[in-house]
Amino acid sequence: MDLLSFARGPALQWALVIFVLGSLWRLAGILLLRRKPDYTEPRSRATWRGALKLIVTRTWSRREFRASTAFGQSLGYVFHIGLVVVVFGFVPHILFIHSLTGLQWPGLPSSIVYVSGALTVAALVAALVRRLSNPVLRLLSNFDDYFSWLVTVTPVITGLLAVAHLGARYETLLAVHILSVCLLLAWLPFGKLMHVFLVFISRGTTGALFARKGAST
Amino acid sequence: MNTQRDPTVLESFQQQGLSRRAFLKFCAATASLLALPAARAAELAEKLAGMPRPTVIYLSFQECTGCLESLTRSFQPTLESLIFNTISLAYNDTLQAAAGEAAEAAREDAMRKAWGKYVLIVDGAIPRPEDGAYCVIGGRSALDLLRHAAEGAAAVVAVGTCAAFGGIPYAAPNPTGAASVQDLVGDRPVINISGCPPIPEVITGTIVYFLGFGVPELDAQRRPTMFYGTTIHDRCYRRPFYDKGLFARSFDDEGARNGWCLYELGCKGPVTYNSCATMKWNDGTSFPIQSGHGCLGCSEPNFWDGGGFYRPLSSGLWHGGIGEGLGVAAVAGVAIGGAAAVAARQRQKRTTEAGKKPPEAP
Amino acid sequence: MRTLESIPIVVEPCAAATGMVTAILRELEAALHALLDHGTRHVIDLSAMPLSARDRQALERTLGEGELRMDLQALGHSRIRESSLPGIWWLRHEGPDGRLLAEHIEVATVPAIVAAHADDLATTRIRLAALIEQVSRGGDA
Amino acid sequence: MSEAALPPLETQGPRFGIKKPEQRQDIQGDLSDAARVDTAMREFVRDFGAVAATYMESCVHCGMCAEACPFYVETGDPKYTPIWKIEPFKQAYKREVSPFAFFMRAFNLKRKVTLEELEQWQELIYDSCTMCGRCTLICPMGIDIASLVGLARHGMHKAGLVPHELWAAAERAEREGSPLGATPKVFKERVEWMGDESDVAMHMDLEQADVLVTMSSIEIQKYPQALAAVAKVLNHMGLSWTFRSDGYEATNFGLLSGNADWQKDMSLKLINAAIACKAKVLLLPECGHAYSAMRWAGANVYGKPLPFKVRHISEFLGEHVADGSIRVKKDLDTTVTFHDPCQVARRGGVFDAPRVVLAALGAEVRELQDNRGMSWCCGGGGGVISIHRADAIRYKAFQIKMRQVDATGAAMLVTSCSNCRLSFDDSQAHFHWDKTAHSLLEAVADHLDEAPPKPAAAVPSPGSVTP
Repeated sequence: MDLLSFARGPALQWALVIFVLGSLWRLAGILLLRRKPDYTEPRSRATWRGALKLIVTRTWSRREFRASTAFGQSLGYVFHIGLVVVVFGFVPHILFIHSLTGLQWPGLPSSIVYVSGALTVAALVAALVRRLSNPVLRLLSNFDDYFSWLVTVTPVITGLLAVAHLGARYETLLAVHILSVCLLLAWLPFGKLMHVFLVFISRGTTGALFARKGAST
Repeated sequence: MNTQRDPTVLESFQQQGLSRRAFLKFCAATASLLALPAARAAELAEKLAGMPRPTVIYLSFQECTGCLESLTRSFQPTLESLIFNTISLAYNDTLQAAAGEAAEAAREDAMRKAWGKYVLIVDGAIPRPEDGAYCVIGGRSALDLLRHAAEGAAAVVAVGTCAAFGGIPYAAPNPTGAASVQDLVGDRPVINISGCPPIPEVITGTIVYFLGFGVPELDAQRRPTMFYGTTIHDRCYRRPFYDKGLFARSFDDEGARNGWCLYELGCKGPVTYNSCATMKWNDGTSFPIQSGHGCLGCSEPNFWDGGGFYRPLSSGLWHGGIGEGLGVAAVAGVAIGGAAAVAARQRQKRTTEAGKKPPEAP
Repeated sequence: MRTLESIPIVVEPCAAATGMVTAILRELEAALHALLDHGTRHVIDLSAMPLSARDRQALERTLGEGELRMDLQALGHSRIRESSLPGIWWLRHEGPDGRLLAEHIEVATVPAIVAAHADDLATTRIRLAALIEQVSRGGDA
Repeated sequence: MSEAALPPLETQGPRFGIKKPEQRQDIQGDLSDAARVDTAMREFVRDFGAVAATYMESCVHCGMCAEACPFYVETGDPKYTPIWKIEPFKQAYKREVSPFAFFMRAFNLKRKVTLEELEQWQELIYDSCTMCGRCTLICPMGIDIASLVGLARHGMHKAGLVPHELWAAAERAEREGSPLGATPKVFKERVEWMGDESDVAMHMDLEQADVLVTMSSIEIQKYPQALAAVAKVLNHMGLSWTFRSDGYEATNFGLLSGNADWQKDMSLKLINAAIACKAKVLLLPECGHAYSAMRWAGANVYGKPLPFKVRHISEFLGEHVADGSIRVKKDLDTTVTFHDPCQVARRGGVFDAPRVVLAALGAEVRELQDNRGMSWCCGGGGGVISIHRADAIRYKAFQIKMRQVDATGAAMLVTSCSNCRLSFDDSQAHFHWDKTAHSLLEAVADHLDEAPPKPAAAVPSPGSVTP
């Protein structure tokens, strides 16, 4: 079996299995923990609205925090939006998702995807530099942060190399790209990348609890 | 077909009533096809002019004769000019007039005479189990025939994907245990000319090159880089559509009519190394993508097991759905996660109970 | 039914000048030096050059038409023309079916394919001797 | 700490609290080192539920929370990054209850926390976190870090790793009924004294009353005018109300120090007293964490919904000023800025009531640059004011508040939390600042319109208060 067939076949298959198993394991392990009933008199019963509201509004900083968070937040926007464009806008990726889920939508011109890919890599590199140089981030960072960074940036770089045919034969580049995606999928449930799911749960939890109190979110 | 007194290639041309200039022109055209520097055409002419026509043994095993069909449609050099002028085709069970015992005897005779010098062309895969019993010709297994013929060969040319990589006989579940030539011939130079079938000019061109200059530069799959150096995708005239993200989504939609990229329809051009996009077929008329169908990737190993010709390259490669496997993973994930949560709750409960018994910390 | 031609797939020949002409002329210049200094001939395979239609016209116009034209009938037709620059030859080889096999520009006193080969001269001598004998013996051949 | 001797109090000076210890005892009890760590971890995870686990799992280490924390903003020291303050407990969570806890333990992927680390973290969990919850508003994942610090304090308390004064105050409160010496006897004396001095009718230990009034020991001991003020207002409204000597102390040092059992004891005292006098409303004093403890945790400590409503004095005033049952003279003719107490406003949901009151009093409200939910903490909440070794950093954090108050140019500073007032008083003295924090309640009491009510304004039923 050649590398590409391995990547597209067993590697991808197992990565997806690990991804699904690990994600649900972690989510179930968190969500099925004890939940105490709240008997206090609610100020508002619109907790669902509070949850949805915070899920949306926490996407940007409150006005008062904007100045101090501008740089980090902007980097975050660039690579998050860049990743969305690359992952969900590039036609071969849509075809992959289609083959997996049956869902399909129109793709973006490849040139836009390449530019977003390049911007994403640039923003991720800047984010890493910031993580290494900012005292707060350096203090907080651990293996998970650096490894998650690596498994995030690798598929973007290998993907760009593959479309540019740089460094090796295309099928090798494609295989390496797919393998790097496998690594990303397999690691996602176990590290901080899990925030792709948890961000909704975490924001929603605070949004609901705080809406109940009428507290500030 | 076998000549008595081993004329040189040039002499053979002249015997056919062709002049030296015709020979020079043949060499120039062949060199042009091979993309040789023009100066090397003269070198080729000089080499071929003085050398005796090499004996060629052409063995066919698990194959469909498609490769030979392709070969007969070579425009430059034509098969006629090749087998009448350039080589001495001592054995080919489809083209030769002789049959049965006589044919086998002729082959043995030719091989004995040119032992160590002849070129062996193999077409088709070779089944290995049961001493090769699944393919037997004239009472001898393909396995045995190949081993024996390869022993006396100067080089082995595997024509077609079956010979080069196992091809269709080798495809899962490979019921005959088919193997490729390079799997069986370890100690002789092997040149793979893959394709299902290969481009005819690639077959003839490689043979002529080999006669003039020996084994050409080969890629990792032992294919001549002069023909297999770039992907179909790299040289495809529809490439600009790929770059713009314009794809045909079915064979009769607007995109297909506009000649957009066929990636979504399963084209394997990006991972297929061959010259179809530049040399084309039928005397440069067209090639599959130009005719509106994606590349099948036939010149690559395992192309038959690539998950389907209409399955895009970026899709997963597995047989059947993965849904069941993921379903099991999902159920298992929830179950294990739930168990972990229950275990954690019990740890908490134990702590609470333990905390009640002993006196408070201070 | 649609024919292949009716499928609107157009491979547009590149119309723009690519600068190849200059490159070829430079190569010819170098080749001419080599011919004068060392007597080496040089061949440019035009089918290996990514020439646009415009380039091609420009090249033909620049090299121009010389005073010598030859037709070769061997394995199909070949046309050999001298350009307006003596020593620079334009060769076009066609197969028996009229298909273009190769197109070359050759820098030489005479293109290699035109000159009679020494081996052929030897054959000619033998055949000529035979002819003389035949003529002298039997009067008119 | 001997059982007999109560921790001495400091009653002079701007700060009323546990006296600065000559020798600090920041470790309590006689557990072995290993047992101490074990206890901290176990007790920390004991109260862990799905919500806290979600928070623990969601952090992406973006570091933004630092920018919301007054202690980080004023010092620039990365260790004051809010999420870092619970780092050992994050490790403990991963080891003990996370979905992959089994692997974490089996392969020691998250090593056990050491006692040294916990001792080191005491400063971060207690001295430099007021649980003001400003960081919750900046976290892109919406993690409520303040609540996690609260859980971390549970572990620290059980392990006997509480700062000296906080431990002493909590322990004193558990033993004596008040952290600051406001025993039932002292309380009764003070109520009587203020009744006499201010010539206001007081009610103590009534069998039945619609409103049970509770107080903060800071008020009882340092701002006793509050006793008179609340009585004046309630009398003005013509309500049936009472103080109860078996349930008056609204502060909850069990909550602040992290002892969940003591927190429950302290809350139950109030709840039982309110039930005993069949109160319809439990009125909480001007105290921030009392609001969190009773309004947002009381029913859960009790285990079922409370048979009465819980109101903070500021929201009570706001509501009844608005409905006309409290009539005030519109003669507070000055510019006022209002400091929102974190637990009442940002984390409690009371924003408009104090502003309604100030407007009714005729004051021109000049808002702080960061107000309501975004208000900066006074620096003294969460028990920090009681810890002497935290003074330096508390003063630093206070400077943000000082700058913003000055920037408004308002003549008067008002708040509705006695703990904030304590913190303001102490910092005012430290910086020789010209601003004093005043009580919203006292402002209302001082400006009651005692002219007979118009016939239309009937005496309200205290049960009518709506959330």
